[in-house]
Amino acid sequence: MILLCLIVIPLIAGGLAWAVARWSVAACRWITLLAVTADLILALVLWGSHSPAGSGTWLAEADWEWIPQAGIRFHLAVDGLSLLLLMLTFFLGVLSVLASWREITEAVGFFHFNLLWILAGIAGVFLAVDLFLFYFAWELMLVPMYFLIAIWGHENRVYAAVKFFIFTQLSGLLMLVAILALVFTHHSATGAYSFEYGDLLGTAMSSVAEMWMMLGFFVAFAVKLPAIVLHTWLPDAHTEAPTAGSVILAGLLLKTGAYGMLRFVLPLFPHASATFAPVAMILGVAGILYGALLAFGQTDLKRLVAYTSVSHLGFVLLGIFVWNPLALQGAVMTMICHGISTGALFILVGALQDRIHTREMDRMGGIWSTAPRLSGAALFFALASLGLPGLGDFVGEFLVLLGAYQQSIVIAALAAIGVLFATFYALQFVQRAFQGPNTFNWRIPDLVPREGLVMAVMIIALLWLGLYPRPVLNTFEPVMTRIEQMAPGR
Amino acid sequence: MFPIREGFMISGALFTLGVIGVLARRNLLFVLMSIEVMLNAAGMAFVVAGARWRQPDGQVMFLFILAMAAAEVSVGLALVLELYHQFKTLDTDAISRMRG
Amino acid sequence: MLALLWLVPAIPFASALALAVLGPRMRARGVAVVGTGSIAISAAISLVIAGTFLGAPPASGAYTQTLWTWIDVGSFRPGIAFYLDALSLVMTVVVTFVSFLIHLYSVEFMRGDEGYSRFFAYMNLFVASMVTLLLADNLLLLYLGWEGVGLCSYLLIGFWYQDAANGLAGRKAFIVTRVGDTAMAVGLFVLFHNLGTLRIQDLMHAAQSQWPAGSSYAIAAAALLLGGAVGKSAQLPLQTWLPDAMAGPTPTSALIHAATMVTAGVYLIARTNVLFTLAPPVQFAVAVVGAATLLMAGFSALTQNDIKRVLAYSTISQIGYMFLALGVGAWGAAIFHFMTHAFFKALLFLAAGIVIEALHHEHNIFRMGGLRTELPVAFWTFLIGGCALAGLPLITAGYFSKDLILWSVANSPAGGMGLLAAGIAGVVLTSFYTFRLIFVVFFGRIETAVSHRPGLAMVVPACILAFLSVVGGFDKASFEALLNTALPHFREAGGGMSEALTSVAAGLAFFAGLLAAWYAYLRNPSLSRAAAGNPAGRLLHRFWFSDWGMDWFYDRLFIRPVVWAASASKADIVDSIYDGLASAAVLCYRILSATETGKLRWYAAWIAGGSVVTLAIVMWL
Amino acid sequence: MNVTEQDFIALLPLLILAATAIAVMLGVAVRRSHALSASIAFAGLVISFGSIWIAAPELPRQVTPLLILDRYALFYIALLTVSSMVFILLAHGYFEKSDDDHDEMYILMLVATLGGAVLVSSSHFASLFLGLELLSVALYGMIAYPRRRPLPLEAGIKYLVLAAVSAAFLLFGMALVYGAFGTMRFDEIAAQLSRPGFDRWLVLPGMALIITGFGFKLALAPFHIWTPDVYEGAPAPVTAYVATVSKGAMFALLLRYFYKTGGHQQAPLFVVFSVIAIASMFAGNILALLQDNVKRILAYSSIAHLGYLLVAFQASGDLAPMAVGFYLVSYFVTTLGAFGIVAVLSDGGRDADLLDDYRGLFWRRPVVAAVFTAMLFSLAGIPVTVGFVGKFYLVAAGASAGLWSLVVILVVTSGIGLFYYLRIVVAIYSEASQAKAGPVIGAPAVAALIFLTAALVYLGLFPQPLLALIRGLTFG
Repeated sequence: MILLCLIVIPLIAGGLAWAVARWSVAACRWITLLAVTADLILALVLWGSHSPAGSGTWLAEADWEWIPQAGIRFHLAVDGLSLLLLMLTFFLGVLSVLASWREITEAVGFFHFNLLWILAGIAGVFLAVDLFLFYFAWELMLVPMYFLIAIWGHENRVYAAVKFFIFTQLSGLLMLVAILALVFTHHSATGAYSFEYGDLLGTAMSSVAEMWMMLGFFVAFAVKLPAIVLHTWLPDAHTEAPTAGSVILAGLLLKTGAYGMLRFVLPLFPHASATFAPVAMILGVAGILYGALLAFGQTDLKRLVAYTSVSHLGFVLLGIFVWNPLALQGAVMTMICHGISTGALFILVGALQDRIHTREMDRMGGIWSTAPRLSGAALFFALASLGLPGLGDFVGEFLVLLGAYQQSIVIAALAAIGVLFATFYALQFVQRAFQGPNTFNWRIPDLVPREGLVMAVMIIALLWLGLYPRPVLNTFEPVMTRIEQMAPGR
Repeated sequence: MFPIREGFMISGALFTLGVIGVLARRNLLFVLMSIEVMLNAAGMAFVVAGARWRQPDGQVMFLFILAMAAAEVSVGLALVLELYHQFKTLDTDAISRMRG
Repeated sequence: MLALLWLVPAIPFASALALAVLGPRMRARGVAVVGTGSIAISAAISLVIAGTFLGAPPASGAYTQTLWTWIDVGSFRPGIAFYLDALSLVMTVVVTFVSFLIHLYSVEFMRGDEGYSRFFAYMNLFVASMVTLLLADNLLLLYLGWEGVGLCSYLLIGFWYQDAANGLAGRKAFIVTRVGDTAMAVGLFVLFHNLGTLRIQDLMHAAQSQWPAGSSYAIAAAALLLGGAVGKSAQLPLQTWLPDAMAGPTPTSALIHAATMVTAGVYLIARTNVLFTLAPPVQFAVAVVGAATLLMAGFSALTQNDIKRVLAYSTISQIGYMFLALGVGAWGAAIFHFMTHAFFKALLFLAAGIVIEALHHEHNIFRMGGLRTELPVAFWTFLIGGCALAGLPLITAGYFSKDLILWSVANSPAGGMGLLAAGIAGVVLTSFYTFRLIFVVFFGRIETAVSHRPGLAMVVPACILAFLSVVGGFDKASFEALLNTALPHFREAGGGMSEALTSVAAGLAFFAGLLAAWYAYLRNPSLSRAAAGNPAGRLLHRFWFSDWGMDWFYDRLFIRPVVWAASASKADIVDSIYDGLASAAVLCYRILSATETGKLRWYAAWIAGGSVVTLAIVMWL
Repeated sequence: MNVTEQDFIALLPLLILAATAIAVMLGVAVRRSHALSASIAFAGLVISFGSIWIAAPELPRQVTPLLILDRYALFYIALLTVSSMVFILLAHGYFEKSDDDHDEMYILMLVATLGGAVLVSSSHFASLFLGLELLSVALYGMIAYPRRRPLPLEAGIKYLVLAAVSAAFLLFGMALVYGAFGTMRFDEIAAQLSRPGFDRWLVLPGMALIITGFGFKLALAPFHIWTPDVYEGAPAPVTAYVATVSKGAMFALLLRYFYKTGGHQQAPLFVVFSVIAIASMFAGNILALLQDNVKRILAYSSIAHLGYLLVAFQASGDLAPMAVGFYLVSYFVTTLGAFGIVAVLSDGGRDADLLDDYRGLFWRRPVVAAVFTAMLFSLAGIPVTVGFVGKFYLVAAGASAGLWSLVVILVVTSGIGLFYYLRIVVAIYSEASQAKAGPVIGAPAVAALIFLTAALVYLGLFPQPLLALIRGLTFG
């Protein structure tokens, strides 16, 4: 029942917020904040109540009939992996609402409506265990994000929004074809139509068919988790989205891609994934290096941070397809910490853009003197993104590298060089934006208490994840062992 | 045996003449006339087919075709009148304001 | 009492956090008290622990304190745990004590600077990271400290961020050290993959049992760790960052780039000595790197005219000696030299700081002169430090430690005559550039007037350090005995030179350098200008001045290509694929929309054409 | 072969439609009032819709060799009557705004719906021809109805000439097939086609020409060139009617004709249909890419949708009729909705078809804009809309029959399709450029739009009841 609330609360609150906005903008913002906080509390309660050992595969389930004729059920379930990502969803949700408290002025109601429906869509993606419902939520989270970018974005927002929409929708359709192929193969094998994740797990299929279906799924998730060649929508979408949009885009939407691979690609098509693993690993490493190199070359602040996401998610892709305990834990750790650190960076860049109305680094410099707290926080999160030990990102990346080393030395070495490249863009970001002489003599107000609180919460979260990541690792442990055992030849 | 092949040949030829008429002529009236030719060619084919199987169906269909052709022409002429009223010409190429 | 061990890194870390958050709102006095106080407490605790450790040494000669398990995934279970043995004890005491003195010094040196609390926050964070590095029980925690000190050196070099050059120098330091760190990280992977653990003690036992001497794994691991050490300790080939690191405030240079951080590499090699003994070629490489670096840095120091850059090159040279000692297996000698070097090099930097402060931030030594009478304290402390650096026989601590190293090189099976010759040549060079510095700065005419006399807070630490630079070397025997509990003994090869012979050689080298400097700079100052005059001299001077052209070479080899590649690919080339697709679609649109001519007859033609095509397909398939 | 009393009950829906047409004529003769004729027509349709339940128990029943009234036919008749009702609601608001008299529109509409109903339940060439022509001739009048405006006239003439030409092709094809088999009843043709000995040189060209006739009516690829001009020229409600009732009835007939005769399984015809499907999907989507006229965009998108429908038609498994049935319902709801919005927003003089009319619509009339966005997303196949479930079943049908190449082309072209739907959505949500309030919307139009949006969302979330209904559609 609690699972249904996780989705329904944001949906209802969205409608309410839109309706109330006509009378009082503050009320609309408070409703949104309360709704997302309620969801966060629910997720934490769920996390607290479950025992890490965990009996069956799912910690909690909710199952209703939907289209019985086609074997489609409204089946929500949560396990270690989806619980972690749910908490990240609502954690970043609360922070993005707080961060865009003053930023959005026109059509505030519709903005919060979209924000809440994206969160509901993402929660749906993480909870759905029925493939049709998964696809339904996958497409659903796309539309409000499109509106968020298209209406409240910056100069080139329409191009970015349309590009984002087509990239994701088209790849989603490929996934739909793969889902249907899988369902019909299952039907021809067992005679029953079913979209249930549990039923579809063991379907026997020819290796060629398995490879095609796996690719169908993989392309959809590779577009969302920007793998190297399919990533070009990301910089545009991130640059043009409003702060809340960028935070949710970078923090959560990219994770749905990685989640999809962990939940669907590896378990459903183990043999095809195993044969495809080397290609995926090369894609991952190429993504790391390419993303880092491009980030280093950018002059627009948000594009720089966007390309860093390409680089970090390259680690996740690498970690997933290395497919041993270390790498899988590392991938999940990187996902969560990247969500926090890049989300924070986007909030800071958004705050900076509100103050100096530009994102071009050439027009910045010496901002540390006028806004020390903002610059200090930016330095902290830049260090987090370059993988400074003691912060969350390092733990994730180190585990991925350690796991990758056991698979192939060359890939681990290249990925380690990727970490070195991370230093280039992180320091570039700090040097050109905050240090150096104040050539344009900016006089800007420093972080207001609200933004300060958001930053403090994220700093504490990263430090906690960096120094004591075991709670997160233990939650993902049972799921990880299950995924890990599915690898052929283990 | 009833020379069905030749029958269809003739009606086919007539049909093609009608099509060429529609394509070649610019005047709307002549286009309507060519359409009549095509419809009659189809009717003739039906009659030939009916004759081959010694069934009246072919001729009944021809009657239907005639009735339909009459209805269609009447509406067509109404439109021709309106066309002349508005455009002062019967040239079909004149009415090509919508394109692209 | 040993249970208080975790407080040594914890207190500075806590105070760094407090200063970072509350610092801007506190008064300067409060910041100084918190900043220096925390280091004082930490130093006191480390002394107390040293006392109890020496008084009643624990059974296995080491004490381990585990706080919590950091990560546990399958067999990978590194913990946040501290390991105290003689080696880490000595280094912790030295580091905390010298840090306390430098913090005291910087209370006055940095007074009036607008980033006062930020400075102390970074310095405290540095000390916390350094101590974590020294006390780390497993290599992952060591790596955490390792990167932490790298970060603090970046922050402190770029402390005066208004001047873009300082920020770039900081960035250069961080990136070059991170190149080394990446190599070290890969080394960690090799060790974990093959030996299954990162806990240093278990690692050493496992390596000892599983790897035969000279096994390829040992060589790979040792070489990669050497890469990390070379990066952090600014040895060849990654030493270009240290001279630029002088852009930071002088206390930072004293603490980080002289006494503590740069010796982290030495500690790492000393700590993982088993690996290096298992990989003789790599150990020999350490010696060669040490010897080459000490010579190169010595020559470069000759030509510098910035007082801090001379000291920077001399630091690189002295660490070269420590690497040389490690290379020949004299682990104790290297650590002994580390201690003495920490004292006299910190002293030299503090004295230089006094001089710079006095001549309102003048760095060029040729614009200083005759300060012997103006700043007597600075002169005497600088003289004692200089003599310790150059190795004035029988009095200064530097002499004893350097002599021990030279003796070890002469008598070790791995040491060759070449290495010894390099060592002695190094002594000559060291005393030459040290006394060149002293004569130019403190003797001769007064170039710029002294505007400001140093306060008590700056003089006291300098004097204490001067005292230690002299006393530090006397009780060599008991120091060696202590270290031998943690580090393997030095294996003498028979028939080497006797103790007396090497010390005499070192003394002679010292005086040779002294006389040469006296003759060139006091006797007739025109000589140095003449030497620089002729073309060969000028070329050599420029070559040495720019650190043997390494900077120029690296800039061409690495920096230019990466910057070019980044700017070239700024507009994502992958994006052009999708733009191509879009334009293809638009082209199709143009073609197809041409068919919509609006002409009735054209539409009828399409229907006829369509049916003909259908007929064709039907008839011919 | 006399017509028994059960036959009349079975034919009840058609008879009521005819009666209503006559009633409206009498109404017009008595007193010419727009509201009166509209309400008579609406009432007639309601009664005809009701009579379907009365006729239901009689199924399936072959009434004279011409018509067969089975669950399949009644389902589509119900669909046609409901969309005609929606048409009346939209048309009343639309024509109220223009001054000249417009009672005859409802008569023509009723005749056209009757034609569609005959088409849907025909099982004989004659009834096919009769239904088709009833529908077409009525449409000539409807399209060219606003006499004073030049565009409808141009559209009317074009449609008339081309429809007549394609009717001729159809007839000639039928003649050939009749010549080869000697019978015009679908079931007998099916019997003869299943035996290999038929005369290929007559039957295949005949089938090809029949496909040409069908192709024109369904606006499939090679025969689609007329569509944008007629859709743009005709008044908005009539365009809605043409896009839904005329195409829907025709496709139902196509499905029945080819599934009964199994014609499309013949190798050459399968290739023809595949080529037409691919061509329609590409042409429809590509042509709409940079269009600035909303009605032309919707015209091209309807070509593309028919292309998608052909993919399910080609699948011809047990899933195909259900997929086609559901997709037709979703296509009806969405197209009526989209053109309904255009009708609602156009004032007397000119239809609101330029993209600029919709710039910033959301900030002026949020509800209308929201409905239009829902319709567009349903066309694009985004969840929560019936279009999504429709497209889902299409792909399912295609996948179940293993037509991978067609399915992938469907996916790629609908990806291209996203672009122009989003162009309209972008225009709707861009800043308001001019403050023109736009026409007031009458009560009937509001009712129609609410009904359509409700259907769109309800069927999008809970398609189960409709699916169960369609599943029972067995051919008589």
